[in-house]
Amino acid sequence: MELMGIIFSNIYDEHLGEVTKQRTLASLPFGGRYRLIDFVLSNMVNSEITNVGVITKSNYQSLMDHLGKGKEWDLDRKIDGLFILPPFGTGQKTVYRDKIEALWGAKRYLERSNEEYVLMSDSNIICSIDYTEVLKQHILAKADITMVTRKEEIKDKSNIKGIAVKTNTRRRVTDVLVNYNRPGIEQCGMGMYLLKRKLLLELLEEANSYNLLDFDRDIIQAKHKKLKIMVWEHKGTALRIDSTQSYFEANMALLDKEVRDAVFRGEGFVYTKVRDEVPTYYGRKSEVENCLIADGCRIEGRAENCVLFRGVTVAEGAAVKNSILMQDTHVGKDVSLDYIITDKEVEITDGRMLMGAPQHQIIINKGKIV
Amino acid sequence: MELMGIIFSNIYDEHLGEVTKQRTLASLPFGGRYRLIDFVLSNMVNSEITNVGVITKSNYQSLMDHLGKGKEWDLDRKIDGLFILPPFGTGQKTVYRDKIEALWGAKRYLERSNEEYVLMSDSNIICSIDYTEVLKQHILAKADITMVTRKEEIKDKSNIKGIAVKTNTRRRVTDVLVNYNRPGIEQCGMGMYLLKRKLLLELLEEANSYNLLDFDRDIIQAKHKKLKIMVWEHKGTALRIDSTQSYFEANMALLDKEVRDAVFRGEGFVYTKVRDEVPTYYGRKSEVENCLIADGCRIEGRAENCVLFRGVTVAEGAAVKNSILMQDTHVGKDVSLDYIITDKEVEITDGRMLMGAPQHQIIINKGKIV
Amino acid sequence: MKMQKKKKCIAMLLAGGQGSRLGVLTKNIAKPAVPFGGKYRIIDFTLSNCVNSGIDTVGVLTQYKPMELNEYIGNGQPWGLDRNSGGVHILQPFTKIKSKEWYKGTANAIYQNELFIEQYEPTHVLVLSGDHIYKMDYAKMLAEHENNHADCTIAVIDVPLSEASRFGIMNTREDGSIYEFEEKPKEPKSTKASMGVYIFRWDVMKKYLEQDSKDENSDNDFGKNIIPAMLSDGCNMHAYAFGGYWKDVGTIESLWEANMDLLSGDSALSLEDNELKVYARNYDCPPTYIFEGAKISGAMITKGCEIKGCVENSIISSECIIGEGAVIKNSVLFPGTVVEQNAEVNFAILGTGVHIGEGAKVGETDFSAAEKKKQKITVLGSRFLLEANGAVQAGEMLEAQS
Amino acid sequence: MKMQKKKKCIAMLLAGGQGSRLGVLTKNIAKPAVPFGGKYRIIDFTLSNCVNSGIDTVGVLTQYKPMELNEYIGNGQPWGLDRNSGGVHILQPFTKIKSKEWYKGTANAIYQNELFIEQYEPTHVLVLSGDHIYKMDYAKMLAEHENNHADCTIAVIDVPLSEASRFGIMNTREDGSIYEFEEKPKEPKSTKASMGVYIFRWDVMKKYLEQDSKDENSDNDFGKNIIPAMLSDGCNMHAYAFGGYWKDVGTIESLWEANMDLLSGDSALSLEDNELKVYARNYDCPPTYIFEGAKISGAMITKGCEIKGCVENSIISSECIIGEGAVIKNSVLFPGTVVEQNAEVNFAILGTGVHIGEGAKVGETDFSAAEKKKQKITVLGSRFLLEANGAVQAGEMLEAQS
Repeated sequence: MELMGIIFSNIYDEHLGEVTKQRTLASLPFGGRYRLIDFVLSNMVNSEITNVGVITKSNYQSLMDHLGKGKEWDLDRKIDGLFILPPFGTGQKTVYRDKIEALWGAKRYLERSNEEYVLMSDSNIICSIDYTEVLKQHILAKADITMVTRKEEIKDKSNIKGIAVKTNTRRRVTDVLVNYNRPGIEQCGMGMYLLKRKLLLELLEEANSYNLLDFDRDIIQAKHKKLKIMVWEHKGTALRIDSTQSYFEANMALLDKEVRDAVFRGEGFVYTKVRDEVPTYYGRKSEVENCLIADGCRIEGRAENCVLFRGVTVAEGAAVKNSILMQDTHVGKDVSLDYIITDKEVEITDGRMLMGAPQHQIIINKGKIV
Repeated sequence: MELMGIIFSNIYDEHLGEVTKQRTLASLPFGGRYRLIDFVLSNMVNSEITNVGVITKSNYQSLMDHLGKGKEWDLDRKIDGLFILPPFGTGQKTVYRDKIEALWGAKRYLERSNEEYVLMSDSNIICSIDYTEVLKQHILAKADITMVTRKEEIKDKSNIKGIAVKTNTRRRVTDVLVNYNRPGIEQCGMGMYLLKRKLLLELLEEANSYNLLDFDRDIIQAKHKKLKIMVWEHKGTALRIDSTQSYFEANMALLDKEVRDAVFRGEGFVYTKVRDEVPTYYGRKSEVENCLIADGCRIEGRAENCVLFRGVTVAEGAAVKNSILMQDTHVGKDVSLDYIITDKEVEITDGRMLMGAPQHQIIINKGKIV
Repeated sequence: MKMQKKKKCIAMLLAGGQGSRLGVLTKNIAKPAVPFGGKYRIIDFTLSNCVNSGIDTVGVLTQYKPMELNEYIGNGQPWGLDRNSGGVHILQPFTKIKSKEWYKGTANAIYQNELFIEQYEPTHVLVLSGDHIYKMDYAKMLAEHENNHADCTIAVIDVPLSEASRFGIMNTREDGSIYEFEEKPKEPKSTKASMGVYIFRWDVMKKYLEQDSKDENSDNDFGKNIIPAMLSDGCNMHAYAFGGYWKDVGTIESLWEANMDLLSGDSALSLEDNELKVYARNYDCPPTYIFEGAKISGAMITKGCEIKGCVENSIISSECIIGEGAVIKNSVLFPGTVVEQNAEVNFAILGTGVHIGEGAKVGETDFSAAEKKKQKITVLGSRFLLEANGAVQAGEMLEAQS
Repeated sequence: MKMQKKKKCIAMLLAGGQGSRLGVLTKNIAKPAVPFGGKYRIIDFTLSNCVNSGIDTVGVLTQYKPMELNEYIGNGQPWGLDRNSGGVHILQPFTKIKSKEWYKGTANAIYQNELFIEQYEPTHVLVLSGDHIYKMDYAKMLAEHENNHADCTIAVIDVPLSEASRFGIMNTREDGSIYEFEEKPKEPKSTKASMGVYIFRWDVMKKYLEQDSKDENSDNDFGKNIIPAMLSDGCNMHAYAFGGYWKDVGTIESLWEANMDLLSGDSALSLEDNELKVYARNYDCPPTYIFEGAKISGAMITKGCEIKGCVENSIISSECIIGEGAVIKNSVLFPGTVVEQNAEVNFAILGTGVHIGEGAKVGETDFSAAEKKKQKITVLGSRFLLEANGAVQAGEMLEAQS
């Protein structure tokens, strides 16, 4: 009852291209049976957070379908629970442009909540974190804001607006670098901030009156001397999704047992929408190796180095390699696929051959028949 | 499983003025503890409808707060249940203008539903109807569309876009009058239509390709010869809310036992959001007569011919007459009110005197301190 | 295949008592399901306390007339206890491999449900009774329990010394640790009465329950057996002082008094306080209608009623009808009670669905005489029908013909 | 104060059987809670049938080892049965005024819960067993029941004449009305076997239950007492012919066969068919991972597994681990089973959490010999540990040391 959660569902959509055209980044399918938001939402639930607001902007029908009444996360509660916060919240006439405006739209919700602290998070990082630990450190260090960071190698091609920080030996932030792009290993922000709810409201009020928009730049960077901003370093595995390439690589990383164990067997379960699929059937002639396979598939052909989502079928004679096939993809007879990402409900007709490359996967849009 | 429901939450908002400025018509408080939508939604639930879509347009945060996860209506279901349909549903870029566009936005939801029939309804009529009876007649009469009507007296000042119909002896619609304004008793449409889901989708498809907007004019009126449109006449009580005056009168009508019994003791319970209020406390000096009083009030003064919503307080020495006090209105000491409508969380400070008139109630906006 | 999440503290609510001292009021329902305060049942207070204290897993131990209690609790939704992991569970006795055992004492009831507790791997178990009216934040007690590293913490309330011999009394040292427990002592050494609210470390409790189960001479009761055994073994046991309103409503007198306490302007049991809200199952009925000519003074009335007569210093539950000229004073009406016109009721508890005919009299209805002395409470069991102009004497307790 | 809505038809599911013929598999759990088909429990089929037939009120009658079944059913959410009005309710025996009665026969179990049924004022009551595997739309049966104005309708399935003497056989007239019921007749007159699925008019059923309860010589059983009594009184009783897959999984053999039926390309029990979907409680675990070098052929594997070895013609439940070089053939693995490397399993059912050590052998693992004749099924109870290189002979049934 001390900590509430806020999740941004739409930040960074534009970096993912086709796969986020009809959905929020938060509802992007991942890892065979999940959507990206499942990870941060499950982390919150596993950290005993029972009041979560999901800030939406556009394209959120698929997100609403996925979250439903919040039952799977045990958030269909009489008191608190899961709240989808539509745009135009607090008397706004236009959709928000950046995080501060997004939070401003959720002002009424923040005001009506009772928790002392807020944990805000983006939805594009796959990891397992116990936020109660972050809170413990936050209280112990008497911090104003605690940001979750991770030592990451910054590549010069990085196309995301990142934030990197320097700290003193007591983990207090001493310098903040926004849009940092110089290669090297840095303490990088994971888009997760913990602070008092009242402080957040004050900061929003102030930022709003100066018409400031960017939480990282206008609050974290601008105020890091005035406020005591501390770092909580996440030392475990984390997969950051900020481009199609990193989306592909993060899925493929799950074929490694260590990554799977870190992500799925961490602080608690990862919850997701239940589809009531039947178990997967492997035909008499199927050949499957190094694959992550969800329930509800029917595999008669060959699959190698793949992530297969719920309800995928691979017909006899087909060979699928190094590919991600989202929910209800149907692969016809004698099809050959290599480095392909199919969105939901794609059909690959008999005999087709499609080949991408390790650095350039071919994406087939939702519902296409190829 | 045969019948699904669609509720329009925003139609006619503009006729109600101040009280629908910050909320949909559907979420307008009514009768001490209800919102308008409770009546049509409860009718649906009591008619064994378990799949209901609520079409929203704007200002729907209060509606979402009220409906929550649908628990109170037993619609927080794993299979089907209650769905809030946000604007911009099916790839729309602008909010809808009229009913056909609104339904067009809900096309995907309609397509994915399994029920054979749809019952569509506005949310501005208070009545108790068993829709299974409407369905029975619809099937028996082999109708294409059945519309629920009621004999009503049309006054020339009526400011609503009404629909009136003429029928033959077998209740088939033979003539349709849109925006009908001539005084007299007519068979008036109650904004409720029952038809096959597939037929509705076909009609929408056709209307959309001709860019038609008005369900009453472009479908019911235009097609009443081609389609078999039948009337199901509701003979019981019904309160239509289409202006501030009719809103006031409908609330006051509840002080009549016959109206109350017709509305509240009809086909089933009227469900609403649970507030967990304490019982109402009547002070040693309270004087209360001819009032409808919800739970959670504290009355120390005098109340006569009033509807008091949950959490209202009337201090000692105050006298409230012919008024509607919405949730959490506080009436100070020695206040005198007559023909007043207070919105939620209004505070009338000690000693004030406010007087409206039978045909002109004074409305105090939400949260105001007077 | 772990089904449940680990919980720090779960609650076990003892709702099994037969409640025979409530007579006709518990003829068909378990005591915790008895209506209270107009829109509550007795158990609402304990369940709401759990929820308000952040405890989301509650086992309700019941075997006596559980039907209505089961229905009332349902899926736990009214208290927000409809959880995937945890939530409220009714625990009735079940068939073991060889024996079919009903619950014996309170300790045995918990012991029989050891497996239920184990699946949540709790560090602590909160043991509660289902027949007390109070609002309490158990989280504060739990914090003190943890700070003291106690094996068991027992909530106590200060009672007047003159009444202390009616309670189980805890004798404590200065640091709050308990050195002695006396059940209804003739010469009480302290005024700290046990409220029947215990927090145990589960590993310790388990050990003592197992030990106790093997003792054939034991009554398998917390107060009589478990607590004394722990004390004599030198377990670390503390008293937690609770300062608010607390009332055992096990008798007709105390049930009536607790209801009347709600009407005394500044009741310590502030229902309106949102900090520790009391939740109850909601029944869908319209607001209450007060007719012209009705007279209400110092009363609590909940929804769904129609009042034409006079109501004074009384509690009226939902869907009651009070006819013209009827007078209700100093009474508690359970849901669905009808009092026909010109009937008079004073110092009474009328059970669910009681029907008082026209002009009938219940209790001492010479009102001016009744004001002068404390009256005996008249009780009519649920669905009792009193014919027109009938009379029930003060202090009588009658049940409906079946 | 009516709590429940009136329902046209509610279901009463008899889940109380001790299931002793399933041996070690039902040592700690009730038969309906036994895993089936990789991700289901036996009861999922009946509960899903109810939901798919529009029946939203189900009473589950249980008294034997209800713990895990209770936990599994929980608030009914997995089947959409977490309803405010109706939903799924576990009905255990409870204390009546004077006697403490456990359920006797099937009819007595229902009779003891008469009050539960009454509160929904149902027109019809559907009586079901919790140990059959089938997908059925009861709504169609109910429609026929109503069209026939029947007092009771009994679902029947056509069985081979040679097997008919193992079943309760309904002898019917041309219009489907039943004139005779024979329990396991030596010379069956028809091949219409009762499926243990009955729809009764509640008013009629109630009368016969009351009558039966007074007969001290009665076994209080539907098949033995109620149905014959109704027939001899000339009640209007009809048979409803069901054409789909139906299997009583009361024995090890039939349980194994029903699992294997799922693997036969065109099983009549099409799980994938969305028309009558089978719901089950969901456990949160990641997708299954198939390692390089694994060989899978004709198998059903659900989520959370890690497969390195060879799986052929088998059903693997969630969170199983199959080591390198291990071979699983013609077997059913319950959840959480671990088979270490190079171990071999053939024609076996391995209970929940069984652990087979490296190189161990279960059942006839001379695979080429085993193919030639039908093998006896080997069964290991839940949490059985087989040490490395250990062996369990074909047809053995072993339980874990406790």
